[in-house]
Amino acid sequence: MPEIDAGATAWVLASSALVLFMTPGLAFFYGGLVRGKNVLSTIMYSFIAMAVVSVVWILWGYSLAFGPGSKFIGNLDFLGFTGVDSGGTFEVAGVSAPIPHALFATFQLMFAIITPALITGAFAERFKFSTYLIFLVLWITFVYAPIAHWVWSGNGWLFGLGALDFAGGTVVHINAGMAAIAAAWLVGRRRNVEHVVVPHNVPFVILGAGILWFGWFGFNAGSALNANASAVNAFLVTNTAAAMAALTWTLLSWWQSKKPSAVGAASGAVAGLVAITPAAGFVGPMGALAIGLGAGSLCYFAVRYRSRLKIDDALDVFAIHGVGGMWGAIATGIFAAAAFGGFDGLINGNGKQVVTQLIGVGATMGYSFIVSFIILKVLDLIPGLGLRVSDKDEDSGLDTALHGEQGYTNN
Amino acid sequence: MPEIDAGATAWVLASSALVLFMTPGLAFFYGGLVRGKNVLSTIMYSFIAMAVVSVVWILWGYSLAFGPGSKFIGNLDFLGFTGVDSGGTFEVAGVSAPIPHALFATFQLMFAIITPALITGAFAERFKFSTYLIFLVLWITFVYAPIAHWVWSGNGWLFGLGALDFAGGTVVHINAGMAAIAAAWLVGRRRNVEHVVVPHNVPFVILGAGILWFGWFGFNAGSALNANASAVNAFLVTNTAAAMAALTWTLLSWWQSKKPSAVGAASGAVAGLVAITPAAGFVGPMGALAIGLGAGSLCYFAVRYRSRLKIDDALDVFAIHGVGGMWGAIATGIFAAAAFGGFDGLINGNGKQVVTQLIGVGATMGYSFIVSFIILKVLDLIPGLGLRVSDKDEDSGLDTALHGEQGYTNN
Amino acid sequence: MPEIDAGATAWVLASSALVLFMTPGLAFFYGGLVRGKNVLSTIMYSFIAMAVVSVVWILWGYSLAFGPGSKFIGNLDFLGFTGVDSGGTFEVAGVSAPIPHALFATFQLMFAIITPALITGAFAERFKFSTYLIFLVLWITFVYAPIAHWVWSGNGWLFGLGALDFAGGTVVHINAGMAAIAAAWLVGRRRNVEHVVVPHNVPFVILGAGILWFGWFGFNAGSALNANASAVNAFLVTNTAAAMAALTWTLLSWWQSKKPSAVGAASGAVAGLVAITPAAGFVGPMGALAIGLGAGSLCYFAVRYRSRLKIDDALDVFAIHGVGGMWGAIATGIFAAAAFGGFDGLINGNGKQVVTQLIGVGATMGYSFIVSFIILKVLDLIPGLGLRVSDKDEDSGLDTALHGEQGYTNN
Amino acid sequence: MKKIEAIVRPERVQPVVEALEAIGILGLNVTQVTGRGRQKGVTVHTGRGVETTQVNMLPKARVEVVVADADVDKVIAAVIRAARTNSKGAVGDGKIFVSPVNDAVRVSTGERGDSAI
Amino acid sequence: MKKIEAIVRPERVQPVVEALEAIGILGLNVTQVTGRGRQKGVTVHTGRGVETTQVNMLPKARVEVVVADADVDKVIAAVIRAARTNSKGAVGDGKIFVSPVNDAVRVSTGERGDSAI
Amino acid sequence: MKKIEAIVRPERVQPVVEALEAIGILGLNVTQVTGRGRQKGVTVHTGRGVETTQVNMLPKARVEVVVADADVDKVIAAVIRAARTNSKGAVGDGKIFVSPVNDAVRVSTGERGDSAI
Ligand SMILES: Nc1ncnc2c1ncn2[C@@H]1O[C@H](COP(=O)(O)OP(=O)(O)O)[C@@H](O)[C@H]1O
Ligand SMILES: Nc1ncnc2c1ncn2[C@@H]1O[C@H](COP(=O)(O)OP(=O)(O)O)[C@@H](O)[C@H]1O
Ligand SMILES: Nc1ncnc2c1ncn2[C@@H]1O[C@H](COP(=O)(O)OP(=O)(O)O)[C@@H](O)[C@H]1O
Repeated sequence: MPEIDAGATAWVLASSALVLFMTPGLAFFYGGLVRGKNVLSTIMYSFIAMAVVSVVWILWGYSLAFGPGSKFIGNLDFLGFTGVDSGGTFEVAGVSAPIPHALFATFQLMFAIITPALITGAFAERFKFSTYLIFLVLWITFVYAPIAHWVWSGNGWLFGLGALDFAGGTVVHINAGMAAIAAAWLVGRRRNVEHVVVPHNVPFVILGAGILWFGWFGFNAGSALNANASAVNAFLVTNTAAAMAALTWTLLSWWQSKKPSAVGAASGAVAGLVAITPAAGFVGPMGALAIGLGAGSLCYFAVRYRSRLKIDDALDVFAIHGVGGMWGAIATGIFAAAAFGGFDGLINGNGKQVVTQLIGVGATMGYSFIVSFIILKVLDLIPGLGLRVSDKDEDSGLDTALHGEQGYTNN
Repeated sequence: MPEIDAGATAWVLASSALVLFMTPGLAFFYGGLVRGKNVLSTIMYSFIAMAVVSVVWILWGYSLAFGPGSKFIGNLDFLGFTGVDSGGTFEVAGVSAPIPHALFATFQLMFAIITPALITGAFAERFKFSTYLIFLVLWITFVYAPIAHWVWSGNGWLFGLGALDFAGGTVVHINAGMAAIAAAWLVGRRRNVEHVVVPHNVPFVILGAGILWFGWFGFNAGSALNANASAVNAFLVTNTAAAMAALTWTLLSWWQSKKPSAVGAASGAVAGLVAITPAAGFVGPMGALAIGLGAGSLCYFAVRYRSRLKIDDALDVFAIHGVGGMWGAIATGIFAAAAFGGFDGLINGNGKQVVTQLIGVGATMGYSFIVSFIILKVLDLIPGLGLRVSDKDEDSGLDTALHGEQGYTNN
Repeated sequence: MPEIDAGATAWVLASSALVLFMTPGLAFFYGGLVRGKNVLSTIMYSFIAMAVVSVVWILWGYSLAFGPGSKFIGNLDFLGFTGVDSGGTFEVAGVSAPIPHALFATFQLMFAIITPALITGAFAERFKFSTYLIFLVLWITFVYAPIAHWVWSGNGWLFGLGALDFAGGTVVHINAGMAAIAAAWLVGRRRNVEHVVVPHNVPFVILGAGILWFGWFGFNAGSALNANASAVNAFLVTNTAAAMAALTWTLLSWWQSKKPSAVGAASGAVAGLVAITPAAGFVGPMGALAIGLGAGSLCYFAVRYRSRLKIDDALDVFAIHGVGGMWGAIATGIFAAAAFGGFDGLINGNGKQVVTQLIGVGATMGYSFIVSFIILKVLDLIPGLGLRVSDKDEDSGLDTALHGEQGYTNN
Repeated sequence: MKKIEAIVRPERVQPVVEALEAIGILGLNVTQVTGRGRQKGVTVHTGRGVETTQVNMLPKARVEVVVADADVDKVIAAVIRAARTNSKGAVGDGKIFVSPVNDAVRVSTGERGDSAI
Repeated sequence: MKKIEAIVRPERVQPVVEALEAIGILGLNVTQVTGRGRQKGVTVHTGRGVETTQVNMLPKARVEVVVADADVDKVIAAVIRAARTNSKGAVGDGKIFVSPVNDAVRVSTGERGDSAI
Repeated sequence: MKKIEAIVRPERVQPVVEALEAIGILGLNVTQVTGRGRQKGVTVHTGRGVETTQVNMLPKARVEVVVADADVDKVIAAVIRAARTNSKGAVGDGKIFVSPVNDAVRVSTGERGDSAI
């Protein structure tokens, strides 16, 4: 068992704080994109996830995700964080790091918080807050925890298969993207919205994107679980992909709609950050440029064509996180280079990695969509619950109708 | 004398930055809660504290608080930061840490900044800016420095008694809460406000709460003065208590006023963060859940009943920081477990710790209230000063009247 | 070659994130100061710099700046970040640090991003976005990279001369300030603005200043490239100078225009942060108080008299960053004390250092102004480019005219 | 010439504008107002979210159209159709005021009277 | 029917609304405006807070009430009482305009005339 | 007494106010509105910046001045001069409406009629 390393601990502590900060960042990113009458309800979806998921994670979530367990799910060894020590280093199921076990579990919590918060962009402006709280509990338990186990636990079947996901391309982004599709479909389209929602507060969107970019350094470089070469490389490629994708999206929006969009630049950055997530420990800066270019273009067109679908994924969670996550997962298989993270991908002659990545992508997509769909369908059918607010509440805005508050008042 | 540890230094540097960032966070938390015509004056109370307290701290504040001195107050050994070296590690009056002395002093400065800024919520929308600047200087000197010395200096009498306050439950929160009561009482009620101030910008409130939550990781986990097991545990329980209290408050506001309030969720999070502050190094995650539950409920009801009092503590500083701080200090005596921080509390058979904690609470409450009251009373009586702006200025709003600025313009 | 130190790496990773976060902070600082119809275009100048400069830096910018090369410019050794390893420590041209080379290069990237973003304050509300993108590429290549090489590369001529610039007083601030003058002059005055632009959103200005202050700890204390005494000292003096300058500016604005301005407090803080930047590793807290006092006053009066000039440096980039940077560079020569950073300045009997500093200041001013001017002049003359938007676009606001977006909508 | 001032729910502005377009009325302007009629207000949280208060003033939008006298009735009919939230109309759906206008001027051309509307 | 437009200080809206309620006038709407009268403006900082400028346009609120002709005088009296900042009235307390209204329509019911107000 | 309501481009408010000052008209108020005339709207991005939509309602400002009947024409002339973006006037420059006002009251003094304006 390695000693606790103070430098590694310092960086993962800082990273955990950074990842937690992403959730308020997301709240502003999403909150700025909706109409003013729904700004608080949109923000609350994210903020309350910080509360609910933290509690669930400590009680049973972490144990289900990272308890040694089986190939498919953890066990109850760490129920209530028993055995999750801050004195000893993390070493479970053959995976280890020179930081306290409790720090690993806390760092992982921050990922579990933001993942369902990401989904909320799909059903913003019409989803019931009460049902959402229950959804959070069920989704962490039945969707997030198993997939995290598959990918990141030493015992997980995708881990065993050699699927690479450095910081959550599958577990976080594809997962959120698929649940988003299920949710947007089941909750139905917003009323009176024919592709023409103009964001009510674009500075908030940029503020959110800025915080996300900042926090993502913790997300990706913290996933090295150490302050070492791998963390440094992850940091660098994270920034590179975000930059390239922001640039790509801006230029595409310029070309296609005559004017470079600020929301587009912010969206591009997020798309790049999503796509580099699984690859951050495995590719170098050139790979990151390619991944950013791909993410900026693919997600741009995904958003463009999504808006022609019937499914009203209001803030394009699938088009950004789903598509970006898929591209990132596959691109990891393409651009991985042993020099950066010990694994080679297609361009270094190991085409098999792409296949492994595709298995990871496919399994996550299928499981996430199906189980999310079932959970939501059941919640929809339970009398007194249901997914959607009344038409009257939707028209007057969820802020006053559901939360008894207005975003802004002139007083 | 221990060597300077780079890992510990890295974490306490990051923590110092995080705690500094809490003050602008607080500025937005408070700024969003007031009416639009007072947003800047409310923000300025916090922002200018960063300026004034930093200067006072370097000149004499740190020395009075942490100079070896007597049981009751420091001395002038560190006047102008002489002898506050960045080369050698911190070791004063028997307390030490593997970080430079100058870093310890800087980290402590950040606490000294936010404490008086917390008070300003009590007298927002009517306190004179000029008098406030003088109040800042006097309050740091005569209230903050002594209490910090009692609790955190190796020579302090409460330290000697064994009163536990990991990161400032008494020094920061109870202290601010009591001064808030004194200030709200002396400055008098706002005009034309009958419990019905609707926050002018709720997104700013949430932004502030998000920044506070983020920064509080530095506040509590940085107080370990090391990147070790204690820091990790403090980080984890900080998040846990914030989450639990946010959830509790949200559910209470839902139950009692039919709708879950976003401002309530944010307030609950802050209440939980306050309450875990003294306990962060001494309790585990289960203790944190209990502390969060208590903080969410007690502060909720404190706010509820406060609003029936004559004292117009505008942003409920006492109900959150005072009550939350007291609960936290006592709860530390209840839930402390040697496994986490070397001390046992009531539930582990050491009921005496509760008594010690009560002494710390009582002494802080008494001293803070009395001395704050005296300072404010004197300022009120000095011709040309006085605590309160004119009725005309209050009616038109402090932003234009005092600062010659408006928060927002349509131009 | 020293070993990679995890503590140092942790701190420089955190610092890199902090410095990146300054750019969105700047976006809000500037965005709040302009009129509402230009908020997004102003924000976009900063945000897109994160995208463009990151790409340029990786491809050739870093190599030109820090490749061993000659006295005047780097070479192509690190083109595409080849040879910029994350496994080995940084050691180029006789300068070294116990962190990976790739981390040094990434940290430096964050400086290269914010420097041109600072310039944009000069031409806000009227500069063409398309031309700006090209300007970014040229300016990083022909202005930023050479000056960074002179000052910070072991081979650079100013480095060889012994000019001290801890974290960028010349490279970042004087450089941005001079380019700002050139740009404001060439682009011409805004229409219909006779010194009377009232900031459209002052809370955003304060938010930006808060983020800048927070991030500046990374900027200055991260420049120690280690988590050691030098980093700690830099952290402390950074905060001290910011505080002192904020206080000074607030009091000056109070004295001269009867009311203490919140925007003034924020501007003062930034002025102090600018001025301490070159000095952060070389002066102690008393020197920092002096530097802050000087920065607060000099920049205050620079802004005051600037507004009487014909040149419409809209957000006073020269008066803050140019003047603040010059004062800081010279003050480093005055207040440096070997006890803090190994070099003595005027007050410790080494008047020669002031002369060396003046050479650094002068060379940067001349080179930056001339080359920036040439770049902009050429861009202005190229048909289809040009610096300035049409009058119609300027009148209706750049947000809708150029970006097809509005900052805020009532929907 | 008459000015028709319709105070409607904010979310009905779009339908009202479209209904007016359908009957050939293009010129109009919209202001945000808060108002009170017979409709009771909403309950909102105050301060820290522990108390609520009844806000009687609700956000509304005022659509103003200046039209020739002959068009008044069809404009009123169009507004009523578009502003009602259900076929029977509900409290809070709004109110329309008609008032006299002596003259209109188009700034760009200087035209006056009905042709300037 | 008359429209009474009272332009008052923003902080007097609440008292005005209450004064109108006291005399039985419930329907009304409020708009934020900026205005200039004989009252001189305020001095505000520009740019970085080193210069000031005189802003002549001050934030005001416009309270609009449409009432039956018979009620006009008592409404004016009530507004004056509630809008004055001291018993003698001060410059900047506001202004009231009375103008004719031809008709009113309640959207929900289609009622017209005085009964629709 | 007449109320003159000028709906102009937001950036022309300042010139209009100054033009009125030049002819001795001080009292006035300004409201932000959005409006539609013959001027076509602007294209703005929706959602994530990949689609655009045509927004027909543009931000405008409404300047309201109540003046004595005798002053109406010179006010109209001043507004037209100041609101035009070029000497010939362009679509979107705005519109002016004139409507009757029965009475004006100064809150501070209780004065009524022309002297209260
Ligand atoms: N007498 C009035 N004068 C001015 N505005 C009015 C009046 N009555 C109603 N309004 C405005 O019309 C809006 C809609 O009123 P509503 O509640 O639908 O009317 P009703 O009372 O006829 O049901 C109100 O919110 C208010 O803005
Ligand atoms: N002639 C006018 N036309 C339109 N609005 C006016 C006029 N005179 C005053 N106002 C409005 O009334 C507000 C209050 O004016 P105030 O300064 O109290 O009036 P007075 O000049 O009578 O003292 C002004 O801010 C402006 O909005
Ligand atoms: N008939 C009308 N009723 C009310 N407001 C109108 C009318 N016509 C125009 N407006 C207002 O005047 C503004 C300027 O109109 P503009 O496009 O310049 O007029 P025009 O159609 O005469 O060129 C519009 O944006 C709208 O706010």
